[in-house]
Amino acid sequence: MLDKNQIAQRIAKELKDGYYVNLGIGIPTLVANFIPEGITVTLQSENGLLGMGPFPLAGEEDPDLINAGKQTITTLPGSAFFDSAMSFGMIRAGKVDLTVLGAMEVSENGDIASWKIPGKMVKGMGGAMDLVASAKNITVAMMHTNPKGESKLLKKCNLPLTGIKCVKKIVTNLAVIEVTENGFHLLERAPGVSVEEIQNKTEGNLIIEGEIPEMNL
Amino acid sequence: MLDKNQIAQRIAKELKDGYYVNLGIGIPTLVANFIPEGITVTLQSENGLLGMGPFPLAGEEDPDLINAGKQTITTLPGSAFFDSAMSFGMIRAGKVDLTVLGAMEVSENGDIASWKIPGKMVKGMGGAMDLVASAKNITVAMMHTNPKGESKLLKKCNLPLTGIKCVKKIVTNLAVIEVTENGFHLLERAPGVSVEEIQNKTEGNLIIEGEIPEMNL
Amino acid sequence: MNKVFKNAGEAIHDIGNGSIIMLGGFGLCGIPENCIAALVKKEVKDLTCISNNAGVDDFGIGLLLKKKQLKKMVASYVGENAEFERQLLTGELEVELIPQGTLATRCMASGYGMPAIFTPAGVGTEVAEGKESRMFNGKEYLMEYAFESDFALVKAWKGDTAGNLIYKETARNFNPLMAMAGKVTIAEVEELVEAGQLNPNEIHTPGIYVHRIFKGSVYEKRIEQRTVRD
Amino acid sequence: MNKVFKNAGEAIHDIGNGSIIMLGGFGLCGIPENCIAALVKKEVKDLTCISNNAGVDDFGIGLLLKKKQLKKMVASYVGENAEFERQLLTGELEVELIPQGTLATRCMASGYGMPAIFTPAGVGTEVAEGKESRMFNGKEYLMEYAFESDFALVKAWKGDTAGNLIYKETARNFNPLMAMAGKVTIAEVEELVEAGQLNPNEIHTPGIYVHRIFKGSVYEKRIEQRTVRD
Repeated sequence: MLDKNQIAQRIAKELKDGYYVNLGIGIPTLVANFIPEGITVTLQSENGLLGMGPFPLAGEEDPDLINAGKQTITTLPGSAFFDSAMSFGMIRAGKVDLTVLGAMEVSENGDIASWKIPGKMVKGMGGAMDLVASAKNITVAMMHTNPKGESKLLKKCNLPLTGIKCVKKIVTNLAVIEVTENGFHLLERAPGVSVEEIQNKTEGNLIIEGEIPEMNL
Repeated sequence: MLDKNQIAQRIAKELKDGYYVNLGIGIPTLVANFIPEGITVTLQSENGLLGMGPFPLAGEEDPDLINAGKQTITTLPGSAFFDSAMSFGMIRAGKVDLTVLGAMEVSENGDIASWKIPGKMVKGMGGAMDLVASAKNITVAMMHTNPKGESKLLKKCNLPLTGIKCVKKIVTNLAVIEVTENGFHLLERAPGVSVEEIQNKTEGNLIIEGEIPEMNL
Repeated sequence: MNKVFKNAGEAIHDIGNGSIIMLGGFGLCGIPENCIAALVKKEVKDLTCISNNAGVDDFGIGLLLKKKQLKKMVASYVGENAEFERQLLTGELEVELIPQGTLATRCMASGYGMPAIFTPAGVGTEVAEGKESRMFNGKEYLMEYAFESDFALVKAWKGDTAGNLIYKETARNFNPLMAMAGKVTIAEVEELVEAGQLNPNEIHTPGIYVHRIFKGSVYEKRIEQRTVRD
Repeated sequence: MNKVFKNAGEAIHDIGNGSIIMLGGFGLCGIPENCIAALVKKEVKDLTCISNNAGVDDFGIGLLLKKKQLKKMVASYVGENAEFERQLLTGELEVELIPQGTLATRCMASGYGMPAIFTPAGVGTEVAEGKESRMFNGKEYLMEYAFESDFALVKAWKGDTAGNLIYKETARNFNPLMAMAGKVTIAEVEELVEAGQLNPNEIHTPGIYVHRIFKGSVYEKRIEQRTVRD
C-alpha cells in the first residue's frame, strides 16, 4: 500500500520532458518533489504563474508570490506571470499537458466530484471545474477508499459533480487505473496489494485483463 | 467654406477634458493639431497605443513606433502599449469617448460607407468596422461632395457599408450636421456658406430649424 | 482631468449601500487593503462583493463579513473563513459560486466589450443549471455573460497619474480583469508616480480603464499559508 | 526540451506546400522578417497567409506574393501593394477580408480556448453575410469563430530559451495573439537570452505558447510612412 508521497512518486513517472503541468492542492502538490532527473517539467499555478519553484527558505517568503493553495513559493528561471484570464485561457486551450487533482469520488465513466458535500461543506469549486473541463490529460491522485472504508471509485458519483467524463487515470494508495469506455481498467497494483483487495474496494466496474504487474516506483 | 485643417479645427472643439479619442486616417489625423489648451485628451491608436504624441523629429523615427496609418510617431508621458485584441477590446467596451473617421458616403439614418468601391478599390476595412460598430460617439470628417460634385450625404448609401446607424455627427467643408432619427439636422454653416448651398448639396433629408448659426472656429 | 485621489476614503466616497463591487486579489494576495479598510470605516451596508475569495476571518473581505456589511458574495472559493460559513448557514449571506476561470473570463469579457463567452467549465454540473449550452467541434460549452460592476477596487504595485498600472508577481491575478470591468475603477497602489515615469512597454492595465487612483497608506500583505523548505 | 533553433531555415523546416500560417505585424512593423525570407528561399507554395496586412511590393508578405507562393490571403487591410491588386484582379489570389478587431480577437479566442466570440463589427454589412447574429442588451452581435493556424510566425524584441517573449512598442500588435493561435508557434527575436534573464513580471507571451525560438540574423525594419515634424 502506498503512502501519499508514494502516490505522488508514482504519478511523477507519467511526466515527460517538456510537459507543462498543473498540480492541485494536497497529494498532487507532492508530485513536484519527484520530477525525474534529466527532464524539464514546467509547473503552472492557475493563480498566474508558469515556472513555479520550491517553497522559499525561511525569511525569504514573499507575500506577492503564492501558489493556488495560497502557499508561499518561489520561481524558477524562465518563469512568467500573467493574469487569471490568461491562466485559464491556456488551460482551456489545452496548452497544459497534464493536470493532477484530488477527488472525493470518481465514477467509472470518468466523472469527478470534489468540491461540495451538501449540508456539510461548501468551499467552492475554485479552478477545479475549469481544469477538469479543459485539460486533455486529467489524473486523479487520491486514497482508494474514504475514511469510513467506502470505495471512492464508484459506478456513479453521489456527490455534486465537478466535471463529467474527464478523468483519464487514477493513482490511489492501492492501484493505477485507467478510465476506459467500459470502466476502470486496472493497470498496476501497489506493492503487496492483491488484485482481490483492489476489486473489493472498487465499487465501479473494474476491468482485470491478464496478469496485473506490481508498480515500479 | 472650410479647408481640411479647418474641418479638423472645428471637430477639435468637440473635445472635452479627459477624453480618450481615436482619430482615423486623413482629415481626422489633423484634429490632433488643434486640441484646445488647458484640456487633456489622450489619443488611442488602434494598432496598440494610448498616449500618441506628434510625429518625430527627423532622425528620431523609430520603426517599432507607428500609428494605425503606418506613420512614424512618438509617445507622450503616461502612454501605454498593448496588443490588438486589447486595443479593440477597449474600443468595443466603449472606453473610447470619441472616434473621428473619414467616409465616402453617409446616409440620413447614420449608415457609413468607407471601405470598398466594387470593381475599383478593395483595400479592406482595417479597423473601421470595429470602430463604427463599437464607439459610442462617431464623428465623420469629410468633404460635403465627392470630386464630381455629388452629395456624400445621402438618403441611402450606394457603396458597401462599413456600419449601420452609427454616425452621430458630420463635419464637412460646408456644415456641422447631427444625425437624428429624422435625418440630417443642420447645426452650423461654414463661414460664408448659405443654408441654400448646403441644402443643394445634401441629397438626404436635411432638417433646418430656425436660424442656422455660422460656425465659430 | 485629475484621476489622483488623496486616500482610500476619498476614492470610495460614493460607494453607497447596496453597491455591487468587485475586489481584486487571490486569497489575501493582491487585495485592495486600503479600500477594504475604508469600506469598513464608512459602514456601507448590503454590498454585493465579487471576488475570487472571501478573505479570512480577520482580514480582507472577512473584515466586511464580520461587520455584516455584505448582502451577497460572488466567488469561486470561500474556504478558510468560519464567520463566512456561519452567515451562510444562517442565511444571513447569499452566496453565488462561479468557477474561477469563468469568473476571470467574464470580467475580461466586460472590459473587451464581448457580451458573452463560451467555456466548458461546469458542463454537466449544477453550475450548468438554467444556462444555455452549445456544441463546438463535438464538445459542449456553456454560454456565460460578461460581468460588470458598479465599482472595481484593484490593487497594483505601481501606478501613474494617468491611471496606468503594473502588478507584482502573482498579486496580478484578478486585478487587471476587474480593473476592466468596473463602471468606476478605483486603483490603490504601493507606489504612485507621475505620468511618464513608468515604461509604457511594461504597463499591465492601460489608464483608460482606471478612473481613480491613490497611494495606499499601509500594506500589511498578510500571508495566508506560510510555507518554507529546509 | 530544447525550443531553440539555429536560424529561420531550421525553424520553418516543416512548413510545406499548402500550409496555413499566421504572420504577426501591423504594416511592416513587427513582422517576422527572417521567417518570411526563409519561406521565400524554401519556395513553399499554395500558402494561406493570415496577417493584418499583406506587406508592400518588395517587403514583408509582398515578397511571397511576388514569388506567387500564396494561394490565399486573410487580412483586414491590403492597400499599398500593386502586385497584390494585380493577383487579386486576375483571380490568381483568393482574398478574405476580416475586420481588424475581429481578426485579433479570433486569434486570442483560440489561445484562450474559447470556440467563438461575439462582436458588433460588421453587423449590417457584407461581412455579416451567412453569419449567425444575436442580440445582447438590445444590440446586435455577430458570432465569429476562433482562428487557429498550422504555424504562427511571430516577431518579438526579446525572448528566452523557455520561449517567453517581450515585444517593443507598437511592434507588439498581432504578435502575442497569433503566438497563442498556432498549432506550432515559431518566434524570431532580436535578442535571445537564457531562461532567467527576462523579468517574469514583464513577459508578454508566456513560453507555454511558443514551440520554437531563434535569433533573427538581420532586421531591416523598413518604415512604411516616414513622417516627421519640423
